[in-house]
Amino acid sequence: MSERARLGLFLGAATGMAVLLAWGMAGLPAFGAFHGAYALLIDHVVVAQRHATDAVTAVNFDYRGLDTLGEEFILFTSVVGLAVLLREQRSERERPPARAGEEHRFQGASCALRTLTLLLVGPLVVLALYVDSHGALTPGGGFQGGVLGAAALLLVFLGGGYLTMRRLSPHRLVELAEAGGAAGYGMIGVGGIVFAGAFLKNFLGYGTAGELISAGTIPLLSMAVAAEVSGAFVLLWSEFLDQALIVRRG
Amino acid sequence: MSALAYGTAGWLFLVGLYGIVTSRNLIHMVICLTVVQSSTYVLLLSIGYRSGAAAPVFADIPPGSRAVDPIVQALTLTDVVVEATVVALMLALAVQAHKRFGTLDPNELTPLRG
Amino acid sequence: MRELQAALFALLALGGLAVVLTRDPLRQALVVGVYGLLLALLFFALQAPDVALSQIVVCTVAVPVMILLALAKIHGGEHDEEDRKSSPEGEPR
Amino acid sequence: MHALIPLPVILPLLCAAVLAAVNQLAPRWATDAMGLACALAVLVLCAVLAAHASHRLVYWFGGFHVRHGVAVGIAFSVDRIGAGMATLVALMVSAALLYSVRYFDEVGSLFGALMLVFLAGMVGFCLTGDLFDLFVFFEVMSVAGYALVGYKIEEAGPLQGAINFAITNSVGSFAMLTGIALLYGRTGALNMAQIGAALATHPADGLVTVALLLIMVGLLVKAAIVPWHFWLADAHAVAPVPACVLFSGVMVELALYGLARVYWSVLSASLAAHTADLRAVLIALGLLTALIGAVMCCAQRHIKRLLAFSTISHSGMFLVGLGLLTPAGLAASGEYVIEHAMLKGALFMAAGILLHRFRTVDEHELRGRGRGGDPGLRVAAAVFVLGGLGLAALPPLGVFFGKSALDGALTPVPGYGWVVGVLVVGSALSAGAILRVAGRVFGGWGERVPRHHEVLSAVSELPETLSPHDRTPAVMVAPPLILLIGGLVVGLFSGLRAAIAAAAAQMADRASYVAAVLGGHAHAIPAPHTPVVTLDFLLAAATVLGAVALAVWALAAPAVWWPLERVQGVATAGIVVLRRLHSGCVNDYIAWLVAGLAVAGAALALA
Repeated sequence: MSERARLGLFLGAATGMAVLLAWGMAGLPAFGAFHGAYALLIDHVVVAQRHATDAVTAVNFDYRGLDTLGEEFILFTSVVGLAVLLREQRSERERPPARAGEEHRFQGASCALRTLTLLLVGPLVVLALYVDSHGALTPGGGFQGGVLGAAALLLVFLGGGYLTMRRLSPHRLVELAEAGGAAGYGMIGVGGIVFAGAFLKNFLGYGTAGELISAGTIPLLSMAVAAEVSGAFVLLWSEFLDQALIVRRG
Repeated sequence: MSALAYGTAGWLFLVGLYGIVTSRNLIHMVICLTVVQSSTYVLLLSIGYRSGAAAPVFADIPPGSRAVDPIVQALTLTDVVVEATVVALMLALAVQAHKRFGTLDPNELTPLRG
Repeated sequence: MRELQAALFALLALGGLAVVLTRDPLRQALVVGVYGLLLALLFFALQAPDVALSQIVVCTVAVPVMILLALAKIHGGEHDEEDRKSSPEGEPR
Repeated sequence: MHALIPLPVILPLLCAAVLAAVNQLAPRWATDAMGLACALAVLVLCAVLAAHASHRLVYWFGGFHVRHGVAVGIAFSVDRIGAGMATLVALMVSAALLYSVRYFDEVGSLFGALMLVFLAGMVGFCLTGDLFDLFVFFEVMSVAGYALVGYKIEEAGPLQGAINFAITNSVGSFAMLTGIALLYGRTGALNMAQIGAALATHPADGLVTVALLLIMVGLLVKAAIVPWHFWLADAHAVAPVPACVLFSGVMVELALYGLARVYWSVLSASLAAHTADLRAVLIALGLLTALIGAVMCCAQRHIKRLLAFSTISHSGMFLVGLGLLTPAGLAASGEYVIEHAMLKGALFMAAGILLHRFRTVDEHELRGRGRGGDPGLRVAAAVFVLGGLGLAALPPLGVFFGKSALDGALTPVPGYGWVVGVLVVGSALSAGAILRVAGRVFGGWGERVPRHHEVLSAVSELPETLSPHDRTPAVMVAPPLILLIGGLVVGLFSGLRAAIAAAAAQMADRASYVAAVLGGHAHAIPAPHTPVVTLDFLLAAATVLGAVALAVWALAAPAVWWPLERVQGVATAGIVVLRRLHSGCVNDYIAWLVAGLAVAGAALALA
């Protein structure tokens, strides 16, 4: 199709789709006036039933924990998929690997800036752990904390260079953390079968609402997710980084 | 306000599609796809919003008080993760496509025709 | 609150358009970062702090890093594009 | 029994994580054995579930039961169609894993990990009773699918195929999610039974219609229904053979299963007044797909792409059965899907044997090279000849029983009797193309047309295993043989039709679905009964004769009687236009996606 024909087809169709969407959305409750039975029920029972004060985390890791299992494995699959798609090709194998001895630094950064970057790593790790562990209490949880943890390692790269980052996070170890996190979530679920009779059913004491160790299996699941997510993002980034640093010699 | 909220969601879906249809660069196309996806976040959260209600975090407010819908928020969280993974896979494909074809223009990637 | 939400919805609609119309991927990576922040602000205004946090870490860190690295690879690869083209497809297998 | 329900999803996920963790540590045979054992275990589990699902099995994850009529957690609600589809999925994955033992030396156990995640996603999709969970499993299989298609990164084609697949399917899944959000906004529920119960009290309005449209488009993109089908031919032409076996054999059909699930469990009561309109739209889409797929199938010379278009054509026929919106139609499609999955799987594996031996799957380059020789090639020849005849419904083999059930379901619905004639044409065309390939490759008949012919398309392809081979390993011969025999004779088991009819009646029974999930009581509806009648034999004979005649005509290329020359000229011009529409450019595909959505939506809205 010529670009004109394509655009014409699309614009005509998009007008129709806009009308249809408007027709469908007109049937939604007015903005702000929604009262879904499911949500109201969860809001009422979550603290009493689960001793978790953040209802969103409770839904994610408990009431609808299976969705999150699926979500973790989507992330896991994308990491495996990326490793497959960006693997070393037969035609690339002949050349020296990524200038082994060379340090790739954040170009144009002064020494002071690099030091500053490295100084930020510590607080970021602390923040990541905080967000991970307080998922059941306040906004945040394994996913957000996990990305922050991975970001801390990214700062190491910016400040210290590629090899420092690789030294700090040996590839195998990160891979194990990633796969282990994903499997760990599943295993905690299996623990539910063994100890409580249903997959992902809570089998720990709930503790006191508002305390760090409370809400049953939620903190455990959150930690598994954190391991999986930080591993996954480190692997995703380092795959792209490897690509960017390979100097092609065809 | 309803029209604005839901309309924004519909608008983002269509604008993102427009970007995909007219895109001449795979990376541009992937980013337009995230705009389409962001329309689903906006729609979900707009549906779950309740006027004058607090966030569903009962650390700051007493349990059982009026809060917005936590379910749609959990769904959106899942959706956000899906976005990151889809972007990662498609960028990898784009990188490899550039290696093979020397271009990112989808109009010029042509081994598959007919 | 209503006014803030309305303003954010309107800004977001414009932001989406801006992302789509920015045809240069490098510049688009920056625009989409701003767009992501707008989304996060809207999520805060819609009382969804969990989602807003996720959105911030994904849109300002996770995704832009991947896009920039992919672009770095592609632009870095362009220099040896010529010698790849000059040598015929028969790469050693 | 209940305790088994989550296992077919959990087990492959955990195995996949282990496979990824031990990549390059454990020897290849161990990881292959583990993957295969896991798939077989899932096969057994699903078969056990299917055998015990005559009463719906409901499993609440996290132990959250219904509270005040509201589903608190996520439920798997297993019925016989769902568990039966899951069994078929596990069977095909097992066969594909066995077939791929000699494959993919480069990535160690990662390929197995992707296949197992794909398996888990498909099984979860079959069993879940929650609308958002359906979307999550849909995404799990999509993401695994994108990586599987793009596996052969050395070549240009697979990259383009994977990109087209990923972008088209992502847009479809976002449409689906928008539809789910609309339904949530209306009902405040995600459990399918609960949404269905909430919607049943009112006739469908704009919101329900648009939600149906969006969910339907998301699923039909994956089911490769025209005009959302473009990605499938690209993806199949280039994906590694074991992935093709799964995509064609079960993934496409699963999307149709999803549509049936959403219709029967959620929307059937509220759409009761619009059944006729929806039926007209679905059957029109199905027939268009059956014909366009069949014509495009004849116009291919790349064997995998040819088989992909045959899948598109058959997907249209499944949609015709499903689109009748009767239990009998559902049962017919179910029976047809089982027979087709095994035959199509065997055909792709046979194409893989050719690729492995000759490093090409171009019909004309392979002319006569498949003659004689060793067991591997003989099996491939048998698969192409018998598979082609089986797909043409040679009585009483192959898809004959599914086809006859479809005819039997179509005739009682007023106004749709003529459809059987169109289906004969579609089947004859696509089966004829397969027989043509068999004749040219294994018989050496017909001329050899050079590349860049205006009607026949060519896609270059590299082999999937290193270096050419003059022997076919036994693991590549056994699975297609087993699937071929299975696909040919499975319809002969007299219990199969009755079991599928009962399963379809169970699935179409929304009231008892709601009762099983949310509590309550409902009377089961009776199972449809469609006996094989003489007409079925006549139609099947017409299809087989048509297919054989077409193949002979294509191979012999006789001089055309002059009045037909005009017709032939017009047909060729039509095919050229059709082929030009399959441009390989994803921008076009998205434009078609939106156009199809708008037209289907307009038809539903104005009817």
